[in-house]
Amino acid sequence: MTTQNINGNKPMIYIFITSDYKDSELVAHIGYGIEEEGIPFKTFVQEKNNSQELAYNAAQNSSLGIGLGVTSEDQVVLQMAKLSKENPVFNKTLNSNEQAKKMGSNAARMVKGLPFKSFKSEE
Amino acid sequence: MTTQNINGNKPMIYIFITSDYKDSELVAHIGYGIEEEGIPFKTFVQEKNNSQELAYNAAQNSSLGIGLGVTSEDQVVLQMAKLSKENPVFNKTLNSNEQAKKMGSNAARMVKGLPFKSFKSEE
Amino acid sequence: MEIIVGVDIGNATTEVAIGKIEAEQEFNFIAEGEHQTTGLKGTEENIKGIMNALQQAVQEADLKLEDLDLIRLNEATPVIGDVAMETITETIITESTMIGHNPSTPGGVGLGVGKTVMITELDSCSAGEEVIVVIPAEIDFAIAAENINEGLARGIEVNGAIVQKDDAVLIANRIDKQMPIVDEVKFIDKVPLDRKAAVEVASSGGTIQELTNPYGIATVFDLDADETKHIVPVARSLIGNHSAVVIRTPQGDIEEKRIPAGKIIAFGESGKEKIAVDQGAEEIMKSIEKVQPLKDVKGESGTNVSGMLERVRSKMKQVTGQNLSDIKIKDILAVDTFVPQEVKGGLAGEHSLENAVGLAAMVETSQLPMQQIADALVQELPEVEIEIAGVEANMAISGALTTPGTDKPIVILDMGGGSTDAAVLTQEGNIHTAHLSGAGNMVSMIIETELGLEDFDLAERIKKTPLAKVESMFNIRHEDGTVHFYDEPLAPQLFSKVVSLDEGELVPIPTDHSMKRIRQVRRDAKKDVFVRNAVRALKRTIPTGNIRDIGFVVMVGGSALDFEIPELISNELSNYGVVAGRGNIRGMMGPRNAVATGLVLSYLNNPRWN
Amino acid sequence: MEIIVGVDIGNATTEVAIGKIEAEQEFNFIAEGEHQTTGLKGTEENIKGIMNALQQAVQEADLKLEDLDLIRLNEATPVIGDVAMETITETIITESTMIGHNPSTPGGVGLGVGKTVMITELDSCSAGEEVIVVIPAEIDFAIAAENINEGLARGIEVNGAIVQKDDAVLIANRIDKQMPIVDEVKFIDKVPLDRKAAVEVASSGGTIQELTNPYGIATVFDLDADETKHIVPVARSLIGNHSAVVIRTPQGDIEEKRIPAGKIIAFGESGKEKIAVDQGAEEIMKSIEKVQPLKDVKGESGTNVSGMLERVRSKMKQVTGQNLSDIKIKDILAVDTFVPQEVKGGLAGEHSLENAVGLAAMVETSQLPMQQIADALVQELPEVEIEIAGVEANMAISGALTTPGTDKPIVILDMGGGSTDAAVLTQEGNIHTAHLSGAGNMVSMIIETELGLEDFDLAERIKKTPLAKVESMFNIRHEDGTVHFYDEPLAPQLFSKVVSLDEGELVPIPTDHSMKRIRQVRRDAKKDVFVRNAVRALKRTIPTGNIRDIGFVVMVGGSALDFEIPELISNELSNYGVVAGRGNIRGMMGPRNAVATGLVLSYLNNPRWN
Ligand SMILES: Nc1ncnc2c1ncn2[C@@H]1O[C@H](COP(=O)(O)OP(=O)(O)O)[C@@H](O)[C@H]1O
Ligand SMILES: Nc1ncnc2c1ncn2[C@@H]1O[C@H](COP(=O)(O)OP(=O)(O)O)[C@@H](O)[C@H]1O
Ligand SMILES: [Mg+2]
Ligand SMILES: [Mg+2]
Repeated sequence: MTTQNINGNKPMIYIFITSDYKDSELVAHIGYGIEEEGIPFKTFVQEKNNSQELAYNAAQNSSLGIGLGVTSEDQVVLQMAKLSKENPVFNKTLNSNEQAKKMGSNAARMVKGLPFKSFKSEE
Repeated sequence: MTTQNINGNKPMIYIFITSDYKDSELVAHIGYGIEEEGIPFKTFVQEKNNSQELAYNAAQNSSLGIGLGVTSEDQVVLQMAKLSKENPVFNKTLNSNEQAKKMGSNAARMVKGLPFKSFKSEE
Repeated sequence: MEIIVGVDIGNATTEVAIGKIEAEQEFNFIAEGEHQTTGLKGTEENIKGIMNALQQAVQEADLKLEDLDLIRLNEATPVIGDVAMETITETIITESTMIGHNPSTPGGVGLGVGKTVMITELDSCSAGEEVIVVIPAEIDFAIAAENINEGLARGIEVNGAIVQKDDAVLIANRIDKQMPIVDEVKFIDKVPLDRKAAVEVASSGGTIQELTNPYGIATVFDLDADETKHIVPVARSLIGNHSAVVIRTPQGDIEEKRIPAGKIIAFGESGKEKIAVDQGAEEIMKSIEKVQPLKDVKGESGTNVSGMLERVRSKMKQVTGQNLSDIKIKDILAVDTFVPQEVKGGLAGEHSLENAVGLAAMVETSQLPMQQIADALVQELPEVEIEIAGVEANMAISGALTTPGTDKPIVILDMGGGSTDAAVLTQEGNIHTAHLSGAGNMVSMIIETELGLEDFDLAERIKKTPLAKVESMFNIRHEDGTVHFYDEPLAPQLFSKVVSLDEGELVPIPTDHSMKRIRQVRRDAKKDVFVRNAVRALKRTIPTGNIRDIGFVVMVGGSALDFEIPELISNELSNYGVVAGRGNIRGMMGPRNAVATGLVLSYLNNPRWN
Repeated sequence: MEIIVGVDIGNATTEVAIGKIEAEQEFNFIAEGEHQTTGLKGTEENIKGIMNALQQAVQEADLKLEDLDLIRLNEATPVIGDVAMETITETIITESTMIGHNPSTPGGVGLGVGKTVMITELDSCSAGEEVIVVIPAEIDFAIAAENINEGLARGIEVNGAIVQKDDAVLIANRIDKQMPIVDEVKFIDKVPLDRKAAVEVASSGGTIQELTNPYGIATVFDLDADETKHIVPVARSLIGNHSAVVIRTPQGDIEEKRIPAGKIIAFGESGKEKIAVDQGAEEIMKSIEKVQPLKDVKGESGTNVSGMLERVRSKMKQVTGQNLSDIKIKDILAVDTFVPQEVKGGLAGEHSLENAVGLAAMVETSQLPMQQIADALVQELPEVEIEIAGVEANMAISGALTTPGTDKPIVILDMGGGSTDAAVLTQEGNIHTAHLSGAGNMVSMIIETELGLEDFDLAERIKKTPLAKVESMFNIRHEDGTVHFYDEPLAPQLFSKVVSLDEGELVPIPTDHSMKRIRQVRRDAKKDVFVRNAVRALKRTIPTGNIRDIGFVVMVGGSALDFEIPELISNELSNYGVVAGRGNIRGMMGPRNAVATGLVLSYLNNPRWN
């Protein structure tokens, strides 16, 4: 696994995705949720893998220790660097762009130490 | 550089030392300072290097992101994972075991978010 | 007689003490027992709890139930207390004149003024017009930003935006001009259009300065002196906000109105007083004082308060079988508190802390229902002599005096769940008692209300244990600032939460309140109830009414176990030169077992030798 | 006359406003200028600051100094204010009877009781003896642990330890029995040996429960009722501690004593009042009230307070040349505050918050030293007409009324650095003024004292800007809870510090106080001085003394720029139905330039056409 710490030490959330999600709206909306909360992030295309692995690797590489993994069937995992691979923070199949945006918000809120957005009330 | 994360994800401060410091009282006292503050730590013997490199590597490997490096002439560096190698938190030549203990305390206090102990008033 | 047992049936807990007469003049306490009181105190259901507590005690003493010689029951005069909460104010925004919900991620910075225009209507604006765009959820933020840029390019002075979704930063990052943007405005359709509006967002970490100043709003809307007077409540309500919107709707207003909450009538020896609950706790207590000593209290039907007053009466009827008309309410404690409520007419789900009154009431009776319990016990334990012993207050004093360092003149403060009971033993050896409403249950009710918990058990937990904040997956920070690290990661759902520490277990508190706020609410609730009642109790039991005329105050009962309450009370009483502290019955039991211990000791003062 | 200039020389700031008469009835303000006042207000040194401010203004107006037609100076009546702090209590521990410094890393947990024994003397103890070992710095912690284990193995009941170095956890981790250990006891040699002692350490995040309870100490030391009375101050002083030690020294005590701080004598029309400063601010203000209106105030020589009272007199003499005996102190503001001090007789450098009194005093004079300044200005600008225009209060009112939304009856509150000046314009058009001591400098002095800063500039900075805590190398958390991330890492010395946000710069505050505490101190200081003085000022200027008789309060001056002070005052005044807020001179200058603006406007009301 390569360390893609191109931006030096600037603190960022990392999103690792498989190539089929390269231009997906879903991933873009995860990014929007993080952007609205004011935390920097970067998306990387990785070799085929399950989202749990992707999220875990993203979290290890992220200087903030927060990572997301997205792969087939809109399965998204939110992970923190110190948790075990099998027990991530969130493991969810996303149903909409709004949900993706909330997932992004929650990733950023982990960094900010704020309560998560609930997935219950949908627009 | 090998990842000696033997203890899984248990959060610890890492102390990287060169072999000449293997049983040194100085290093033991750094450990005593950390132990008094109630933070776990582990010491690893590394290949010959300057303390800035040792501390930097220790910090990257430490799950708490805090590392110390000790090498020849009692030169000790306290480092944090996100800082650049050239700008560690502390870079000090230690004069006594008491100073080593304070350095350890300060490493632990970085984790706990508490003010550092001053090196001015010596016992 | 050799094995003497004292049994104290409390409202919440049944306690037992076993003493053994080793030889003439030689006596030892050999065991204790404790169990939750089963059923209402004073009813036959109590037997179960008594038997449980006895079993515990005999086991500890390595005895059997048959070995007991005498069981003495407290001559308990039932005291039943209850609490109710009444909200007495509401906040109403009229004509959608302001938005003050303070979203966590507004966009841009500064003060922007213009006419409110739906973003879809931006086309119809001309160059030079000053506008505030309104952006509903249907409009994608990227499209919205494009539209704003097009408008700016055409020369329209877009000076700010009001957005329905959480999109302010996204929009701010994509437009060509810096402007303040307030988002998460739930009811965007209620934003008045074609009106002058001001949007303000403070710089990072700061508070808005213009819209909280009546003259700032006057400048923006060119108001005259009278219109400026009218706008004061709006400005004041926004103090402390990081962002806000004010819209020029001349009749628009934010008002705090009193909610009629019925009256209570306090009957005293000398007359009666009628007081509206919405006048607040201070007025209620003043009225009560005027007619002391209280003979009864009635409420206006249909209110929470009257419902509660009738509830205590029914519970007592259950215990004693008396007519409801013969059951009198002898004490009231009212406490001013706050309850978070949604603001009426708000555009974004704004909340406000409304005034509320917490009321505790108490009934007592001189009836003695203990005989039926004694009879039932005789059935259970035919080989043991059962008797109803002395007055509860005397037993409490006797037990409390086994606390090292105590002496008369002394006041025992028994702080339970439903009532606070006090007994004084004067220098001359006289005993006076008083029962007051307001105790552990009221404290928990206030905590539950002020934090908007809707969970009494959680409130009890918050009351009893210190707080901590989960800072990372491996550490918590206690309310005293110290940090505790765990070897294993904590459950993800605990992350960032304020938790209650329950014997090493972390119980998350499901609100957005900061740890500092929860701590403040917890301590204030304890002060408002128990420090208040400690002083009231002392003034009522001490014959001179002067607290300086006693030397010692001993706190017993479940609420005396609290880690903060005894200190809060001793702090208050330090002004009066009294020694005050948590009891330590027999130098080892802490604040528990006072009455049970007293029951055994009082036999020894008057033994019947076989 | 075409270009009219108003020049206002304040104690701290000199302000300038330039107006241009375009045509008959047509007039515009065209520029402003501002500079720090050079020298004491009313002396010739002021010229420098005036010229600087004028330069700024003419540059903004695209003019030259020669283009100016008329300069109007304020008819300033000098007001000089100063502040002083007096500590009035001290805390003394006698006979080394307790240790309460609450170290951050004690060891073990629980309550341990025993006789104090130097660890080197442990050998001479016998099996079954209950001891508390005392461990000085010379003993290495590993050796100490060994010795304790040896003692335990021999059957000695070692129940706790008192340690000089920060070694409690290290020792606790190496001994065979869990026991409470208190460390960082600096003066270990003062620990009384061969005495019964109790050591208590609470569980993680909790507070000690036994040694804060007089009956708990009574249990441990088997005290009688009188001895328990005596121990109450010790128990109280330990409330909130995580650990503590109490040693049985029968005469030992912790006492808070008053420190004599001299008297002040207040002379009024009707008589005089003598009051001891150590009585506290409330008593001082009561005494002052009795002799209102004040004619003069004198202090007992040798105290901080009297030194300050004479200082204001000398400063005024510098300005006006009057005899000291003709210079009278016309107002005093006393504020109760706290100063952290080391406890006398403490064993571990314990600190305690002692009571202190902050005192502000003010002198004013009816002398008008402005003529010499006018003359000097004529020298500098021979082509410009210079005149001393109207009374300062009138100019302030005139300027303040350019704030949108204002009307008479109105009070102007000019909140500066050394004094708070008020002027009322009644409905009938009458003007009344008052000068009060206590303003921005007093707020900063209180902040400096309560936080133990010994740095007035830092206190000023803390006063003026919101706080943040550096949470990591890349982010800070603002006092409002919001988080700000940086691209580049912050300097390591900022880590974990509370910082003051000064225009994007993070200035570390070199104390151990929490952000919450610093914020509380900041806001309380502002309330104690300015909310207090706002009410005093209104009551003194409004003819009826009833605040409800005016409609508008406008706050101007440097302290009105403060991000919190106007809100704190408007909150207080909301009870009186007044419109209160920060001024906005000419709808654009904020709270600045009121007098300068008024000077120009007053010419227009009475122009002299060339
Ligand atoms: N550890 C504790 N801390 C604080 N309050 C407690 C604790 N244990 C019990 N309580 C409170 O004590 C009250 C019950 O007191 P108790 O003396 O058992 O009642 P009663 O005298 O009516 O039997 C309840 O309000 C309960 O919340
Ligand atoms: N931005 C600010 N926030 C809070 N206080 C301020 C600010 N700027 C100046 N001050 C305070 O204003 C006071 C000086 O006020 P000023 O009106 O200039 O004095 P004067 O009227 O005596 O010339 C000082 O106490 C200073 O600390
Ligand atoms: Mg937002
Ligand atoms: Mg320690």
